[in-house]
Amino acid sequence: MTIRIVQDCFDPYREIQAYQDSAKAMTGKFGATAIFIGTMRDFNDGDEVKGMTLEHYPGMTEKQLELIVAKAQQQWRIIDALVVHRVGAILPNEPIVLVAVWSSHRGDAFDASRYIMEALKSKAPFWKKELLTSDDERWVLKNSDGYKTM
Amino acid sequence: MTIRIVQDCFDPYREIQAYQDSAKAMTGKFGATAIFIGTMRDFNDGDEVKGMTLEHYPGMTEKQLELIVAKAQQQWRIIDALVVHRVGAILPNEPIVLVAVWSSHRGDAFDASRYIMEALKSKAPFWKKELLTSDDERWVLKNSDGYKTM
Amino acid sequence: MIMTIKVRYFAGLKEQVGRPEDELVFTGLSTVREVWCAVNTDKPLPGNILAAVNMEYVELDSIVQDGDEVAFFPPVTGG
Amino acid sequence: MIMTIKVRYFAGLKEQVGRPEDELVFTGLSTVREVWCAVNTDKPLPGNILAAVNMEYVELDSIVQDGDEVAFFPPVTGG
Repeated sequence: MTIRIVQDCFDPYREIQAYQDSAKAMTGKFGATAIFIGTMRDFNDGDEVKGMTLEHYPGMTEKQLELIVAKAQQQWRIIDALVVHRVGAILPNEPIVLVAVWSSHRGDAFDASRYIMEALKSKAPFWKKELLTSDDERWVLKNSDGYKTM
Repeated sequence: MTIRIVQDCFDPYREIQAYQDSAKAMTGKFGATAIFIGTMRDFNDGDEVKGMTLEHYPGMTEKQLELIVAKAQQQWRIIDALVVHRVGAILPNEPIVLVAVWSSHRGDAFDASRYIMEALKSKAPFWKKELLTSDDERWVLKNSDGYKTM
Repeated sequence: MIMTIKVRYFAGLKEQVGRPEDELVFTGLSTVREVWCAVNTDKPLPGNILAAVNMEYVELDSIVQDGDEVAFFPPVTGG
Repeated sequence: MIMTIKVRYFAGLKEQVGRPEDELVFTGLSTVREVWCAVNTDKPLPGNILAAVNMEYVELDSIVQDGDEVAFFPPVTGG
């Protein structure tokens, strides 16, 4: 299980591939990989957004993410998990978060990746401040519920 | 929406990145990408497996996958979707299937990717024949239920 | 009326039947199940078999038309 | 008994408070809510605020200990 908070733009697909290649013990053992990638959009709440700053609480963020992944490991059969989250200045179309879960069973991979993502959204101390194209800045006030779909 | 049946080993992460790069219209518009990758394991039902042959019904496979993706589009807000599936001779640790869904909303991306994957498992005409390390061959008789977890 | 039906088999069923396809010519209305019986007189239709007509899933008692491609195969195991 | 508590603020709340942290020295038992009141005498505790002690979420009426790091922040918006 690896949790990384990164300042610079990252390539989620290279991260996953590199992690998988380095974890030799799981070669041939995992049948299912469920991945979620959150990417910065150029709009939000009806406004055009040209940038974002992501603040976090160093130490607590890692601690909460470790708790979340540990809880997922208790509930589902997970071989490995990788969580990468950006902080600092972010531009539209750049990845913000990556959650990848490897399992022998696809149901567990799906459930665990979604659980980690929803728990991260509600528990991990990150805060987004948006910079609009109008040059106004505003804090995002709350995250949406990821279980509610149309 | 793109559906591809491929004979040769593919790199799922390159496929996703290339697809995303080519779909310029979605740059900045998608906030959520949910991905599932099914990979060949080196064991199944208590036996060591050294290879697999994937047979399909050309024409019907594509038709069924198109129907599945169309149904997902009716149920959830999807910006784009990519499905890639191997056929022919496959070795352990090689990817078998890739499902990627791009959406503005993570709930829709999660739901739709899982729906497509489960429907593919129960409806798309593919059949696996395993080659065991004992050199015995056997057809896989049925797929597991992906909604049942421990 | 003379109808020509193409019958195809896949995977384990193809091995059991011993051939990938059949061509069947007959007259009058016929169901998918009757198509099986006409070309596999020695084998009852296996219980867990799936059937498609023109690449769409059908029930075994649905009616076939002239020129249809009827396929029989075991439960699918892709993904 | 003299207790030293570090108080931290994040995001929009840090801007409202006008500083990133406070240091508080006091005697006797105290709750997280009382910590807020002691260092923000002019501001009531906002209704939707979250609190953590030593980087773990706590209720506002939980008791703080000497050396604790108490943090206040708005609902989180990562991911």
